[in-house]
Amino acid sequence: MSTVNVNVHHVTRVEGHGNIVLNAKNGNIEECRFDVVEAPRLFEGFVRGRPYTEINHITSRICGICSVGHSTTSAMATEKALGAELTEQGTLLRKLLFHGEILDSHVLHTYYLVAPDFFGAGSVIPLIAINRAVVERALRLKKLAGDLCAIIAGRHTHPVSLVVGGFTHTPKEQELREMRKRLVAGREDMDASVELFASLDWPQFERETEYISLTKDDEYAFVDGRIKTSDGFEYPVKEYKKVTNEYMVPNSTAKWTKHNRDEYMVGALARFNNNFDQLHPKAKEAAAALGMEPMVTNTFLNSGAQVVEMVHCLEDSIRIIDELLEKGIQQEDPVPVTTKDGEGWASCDVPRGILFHHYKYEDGLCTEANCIIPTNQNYGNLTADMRKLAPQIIDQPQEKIRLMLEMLVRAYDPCISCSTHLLDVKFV
Amino acid sequence: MTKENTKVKVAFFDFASCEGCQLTIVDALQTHLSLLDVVEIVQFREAMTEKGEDYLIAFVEGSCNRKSDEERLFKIREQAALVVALGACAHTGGVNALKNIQPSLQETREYVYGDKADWYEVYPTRPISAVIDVDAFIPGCPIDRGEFVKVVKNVLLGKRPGIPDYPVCVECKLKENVCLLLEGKPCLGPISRAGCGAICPTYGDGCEGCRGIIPHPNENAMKDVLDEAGLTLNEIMARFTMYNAYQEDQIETAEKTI
Amino acid sequence: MKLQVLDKAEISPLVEALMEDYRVVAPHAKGSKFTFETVTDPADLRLDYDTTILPPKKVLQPTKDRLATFTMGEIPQIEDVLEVTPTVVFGTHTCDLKGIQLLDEVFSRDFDDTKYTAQRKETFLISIECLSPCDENAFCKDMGTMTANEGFDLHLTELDDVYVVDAGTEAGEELLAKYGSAREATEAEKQELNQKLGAKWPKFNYKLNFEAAKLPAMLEASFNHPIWDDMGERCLACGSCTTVCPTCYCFNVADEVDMLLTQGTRERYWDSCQLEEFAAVAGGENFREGRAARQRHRLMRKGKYIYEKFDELGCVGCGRCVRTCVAKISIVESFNTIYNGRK
Amino acid sequence: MTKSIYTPEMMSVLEIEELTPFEKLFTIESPNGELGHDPGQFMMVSILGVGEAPISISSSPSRSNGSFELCVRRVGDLTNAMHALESGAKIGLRGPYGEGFPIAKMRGKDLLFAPGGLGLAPLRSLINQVIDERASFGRVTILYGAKDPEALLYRDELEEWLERDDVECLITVDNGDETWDGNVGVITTLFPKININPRNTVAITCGPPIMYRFVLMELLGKGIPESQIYLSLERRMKCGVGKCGHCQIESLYCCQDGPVFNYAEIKGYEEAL
Ligand SMILES: Cc1cc2nc3c(=O)[nH]c(=O)nc-3n(C[C@H](O)[C@H](O)[C@H](O)COP(=O)(O)OP(=O)(O)OC[C@H]3O[C@@H](n4cnc5c(N)ncnc54)[C@H](O)[C@@H]3O)c2cc1C
Ligand code: SF4
Ligand code: SF4
Ligand code: SF4
Repeated sequence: MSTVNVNVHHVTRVEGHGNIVLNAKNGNIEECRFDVVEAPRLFEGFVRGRPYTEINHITSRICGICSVGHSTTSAMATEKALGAELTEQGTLLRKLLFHGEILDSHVLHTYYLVAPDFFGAGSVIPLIAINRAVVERALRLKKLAGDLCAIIAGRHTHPVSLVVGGFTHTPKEQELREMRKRLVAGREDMDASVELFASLDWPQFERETEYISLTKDDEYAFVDGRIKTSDGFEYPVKEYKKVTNEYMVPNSTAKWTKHNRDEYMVGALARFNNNFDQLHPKAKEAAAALGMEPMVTNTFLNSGAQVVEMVHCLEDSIRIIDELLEKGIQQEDPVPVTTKDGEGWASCDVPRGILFHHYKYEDGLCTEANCIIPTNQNYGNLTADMRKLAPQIIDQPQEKIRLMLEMLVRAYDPCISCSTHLLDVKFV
Repeated sequence: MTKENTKVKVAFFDFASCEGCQLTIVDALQTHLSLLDVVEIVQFREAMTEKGEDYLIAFVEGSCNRKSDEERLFKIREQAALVVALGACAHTGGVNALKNIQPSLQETREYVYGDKADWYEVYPTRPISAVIDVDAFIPGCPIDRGEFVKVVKNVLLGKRPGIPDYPVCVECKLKENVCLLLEGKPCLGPISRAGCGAICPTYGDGCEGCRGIIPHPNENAMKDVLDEAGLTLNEIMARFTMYNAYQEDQIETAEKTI
Repeated sequence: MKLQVLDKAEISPLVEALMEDYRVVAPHAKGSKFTFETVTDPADLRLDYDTTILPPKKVLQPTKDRLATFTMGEIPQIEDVLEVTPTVVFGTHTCDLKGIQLLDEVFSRDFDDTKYTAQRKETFLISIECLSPCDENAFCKDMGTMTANEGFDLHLTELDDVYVVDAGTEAGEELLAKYGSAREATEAEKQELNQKLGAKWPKFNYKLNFEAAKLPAMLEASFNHPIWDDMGERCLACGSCTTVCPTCYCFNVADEVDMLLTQGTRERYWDSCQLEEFAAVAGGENFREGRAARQRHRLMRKGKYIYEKFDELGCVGCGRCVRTCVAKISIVESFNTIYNGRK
Repeated sequence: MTKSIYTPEMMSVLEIEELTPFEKLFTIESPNGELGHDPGQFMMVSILGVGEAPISISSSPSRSNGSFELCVRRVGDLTNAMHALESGAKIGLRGPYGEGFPIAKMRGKDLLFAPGGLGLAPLRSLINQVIDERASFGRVTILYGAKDPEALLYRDELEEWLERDDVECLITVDNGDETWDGNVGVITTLFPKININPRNTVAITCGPPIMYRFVLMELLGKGIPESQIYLSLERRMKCGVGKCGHCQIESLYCCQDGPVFNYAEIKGYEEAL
């Protein structure tokens, strides 16, 4: 086949609208790109003028899948700006909630969005007929994750009680005990998950790149930390712009980023590569079962890294609950802010990678806002991957090319609707 | 009543939104897998690749944020016997409509996209009912799973969707929550549409009105009560607009600023 | 029966023993407030509570109550749900006791509401004497409910170290004999009791500027009083006042069906005359469209309508509606305003 | 175990007749051969899964034939579902409930019926009973108003009433059309056309809420004493037996004290009309 025209309008099983364009003539790639066609929503623009108490609840709505991530990062940035320091219990609950989010999002991605490709199904629904046990396990794990979020914050999508200064609700001791039991029982499903994903025939594709994530000395970093790149750089969160260096391209409502090279990758694989040592031993076992060991440079294995993180989050959730129970859970009100003016920034490594929120407040009202979303940071890398992968598969049937490219896009677990309101705003 | 071959075909579409409502539907399957016994999903881009065009019910998530999206809505309206607005963005414009009340839409656009602002098409946010006729809505940010299931059942039974017109306080009282307003914390419960099980007050945070305002609210009294709870005028207006900023008569003004 | 006494330390064992055979519902702390909950641990019981958010009527008329189950399809069939949970309500105040007496009348007069009455028959009431007003909003003294001679199975009055127990029914006596370890009250205890009951009286204040018995006549002349418009302006129509009221019993009925639309249940829910839809019918007519008319209806029911139908005033002076109203609408103030301004 | 007052009995729909595009007449098999109702009483009708609503019994006890009739307008959940039924279906019913028309007080009197629209449904029950016992009543006059010719209920019976010499029947429609050569105008335009002996006349009216005020003015204007005017009122009802509170008209319960009320007795109730 000499001429290939792949044009995937609105890639499915991803969050948000993106198109793949590939044109090749006589085996030469003429055009290969990923367009973000999501309607702009202008979050940073319209949060200006709103009270600080609202901001993390509004920015939660950037993304329904990683709303805990946005809400947490946003609240942290506001806390930094307005001088509220979380209690120990508040910090633990945030981490526990975040584990629920990672678990929920990764189950969604690996089971609902990625797995169907390996079973030759178009979605998880026909998968019920093909392998009901797998779907039921997925539903169970997702419910477990959702319920974990719910006892802390009311629900997973757009957490309610997560506010600036902590939480407006404290889970009951009984609820935590109950949840602990369920998490322990969930190990069985987790083992089965590792087994399932270890048995999949992952596409062979290697491209070395710069991996960027948060890092911490004493724990596998999700909430807060230092920025670390696999090319050997480290920055405090405050200097996030040294990493992101945003620029705009016309075919995308999202902003692109670059650091040491022309592109970099964020997400589960980046975290896995940068912070392998801090993973829970059981997560390391899972990695071994999946045949993964840093540096993993096969992008498709981002989903493998997600499975590893699922194990980590389950185990670490049990640990956090034990810690909370041991300390004794206290009824606490959110910590009040100490000032109404200030500037603050924060970062979390959300399911899809490193996320930054940055605000300025005057008299309690937001005057400047900047949010840099992981998917955005991945576009450069995704395009580079596509351009490397395309020539390797260009001789295959068009349908196969199309599927491989879609699978590649999906491997990033892109969250396109998030990524449509990002830009480096100059703070004055 | 509904046999295998008579499953109702439904499709899901998304416009400017966070896709949390569609995710909620995916989550509804955890507790209501039998949904798939009564409806056949022919399109659901967030969760599946298959794509059919012969749907009877269209669930539309998200608000219309640009002129070029209207065409897609018209097509959906043409095909579907029943168009259901799914979630706050589709129902009231949701948080997206906050941009409509910024002093200048053009300035807001430039704030985000700088000198490249014109690369990205945008117009004042509209709930989908401002673009096409909508037969029903499922409110909330996100929607409530249980309510989604209930609406599906009601529609299949030929009933009204069954979205309450009464305020959140009713559900809040029935749950015997300690009233936040009485503790001096802001809550929009007295004028916001119920159906969420008063989830926010139950989790200690005042209602933000994501399900829209009830018919004939006593807004003056609500302002007085919020004032009493210590909110500034700015904060009171912010509460009222968080999910309910869209107003038809503001569109023209907003359009002029672009 | 002779007055008996229970040592304070005997309350927990009594509750514990009752829990063997009954669902025991009693006041528990909820944040800064109290609610009636099913007891799982007698230690959680709070007999020192001021008032609860919802009245104990929820035991007899649950907020959501299954009336029937049915199957749909070709030959639809419906069946009553009349299962009953033997219950002891422990620690009701006397105003709420009176509220339950009124509900008993409402649900048995003319047509027997089997659902309510069946549960009522299996429900025992252990009330407790309030020795001081729960807060400034209660006006039980006006409504004659600050103490009770009847309506309870057992009635407790707290003395320094013991509770004096009075049995109002044979069933109550039997409960106490079977589950409690009471002994006869000593003379000293009887004296202390009398002293406590006497000392209680002046601690309670009259809140109405007139005798409650005058309410029906006074309201009769006030149908077009300007106060209703004033209340309508302030009222948010949130329905809280009726929801928390021990003498409000209005309900709605709705069917719920399973996913396959083959079977379902018929449920009744608490409803409120303050909600806009309450009196609306097809064709766009709403017989109490304005908030003013709805507020008037509420107060008229409490002071007049219920009296005319059931020979008892429809308010027991518990003060819950005043406490709960975020718009600070007070039934006491409203009645007083009408009284003060009458010709 | 005693049966709950709220649990309907399942009964068979024998026949469904389309009266107008919005109203259908349901013939339902009486449980024990006989419903035993008074004209003006109503049934609580259920379709399981959909809900319940009060519907007047439209047939006369004098013509029971082991069944009774309900005339139903399609306005909401239950009534829509009823319109979707086919004969043979089973629906739930409980009743009859409420105070019907005090027929004993009407014997020997002249009767003036003034139904508007669907208000004919409950009145037809009484009218047919009166016709069946024609000798015990004085003059019988029927003034019936409907929105348009299409909306006229019970056309066959209307013809019959028009043809009888012992019944005076006048019909009007608010909006006429080419098929209509009768009166055009609201129901009150019929009153000048009739001559009655007010002292001996009992008037009975039922219709949409706004109609009452105007019809009452005419009736009182004719000199009919307040105590000889009966109205059947509609309210929202959830139980039908005086518990749910929805139908309250001040201290009265429309379901128990009504739906038929004597004007003299309710005119002091400002919420009534
Ligand atoms: C004594 C009596 C006798 C009657 N006799 C008859 C009779 O003979 N024939 C007859 O056809 N009718 C009769 N009715 C009227 C009938 O009971 C009502 O029209 C009843 O509401 C129909 O029930 P439904 O479930 O079909 O309508 P519903 O679903 O209850 O809807 C009725 C109307 O109320 C409005 N409504 C109700 N709930 C809502 C909501 N949540 N949101 C928005 N709108 C709402 C709608 O506008 C709708 O048009 C009688 C009523 C009474 C009290
Ligand atoms: S907390 Fe809010 S919703 Fe609940 S009763 Fe109070 S005002 Fe109403
Ligand atoms: S509680 Fe107050 S505001 Fe709410 S309905 Fe009652 S009177 Fe109105
Ligand atoms: S009207 Fe108010 S004070 Fe009276 S019984 Fe009801 S809630 Fe208590």
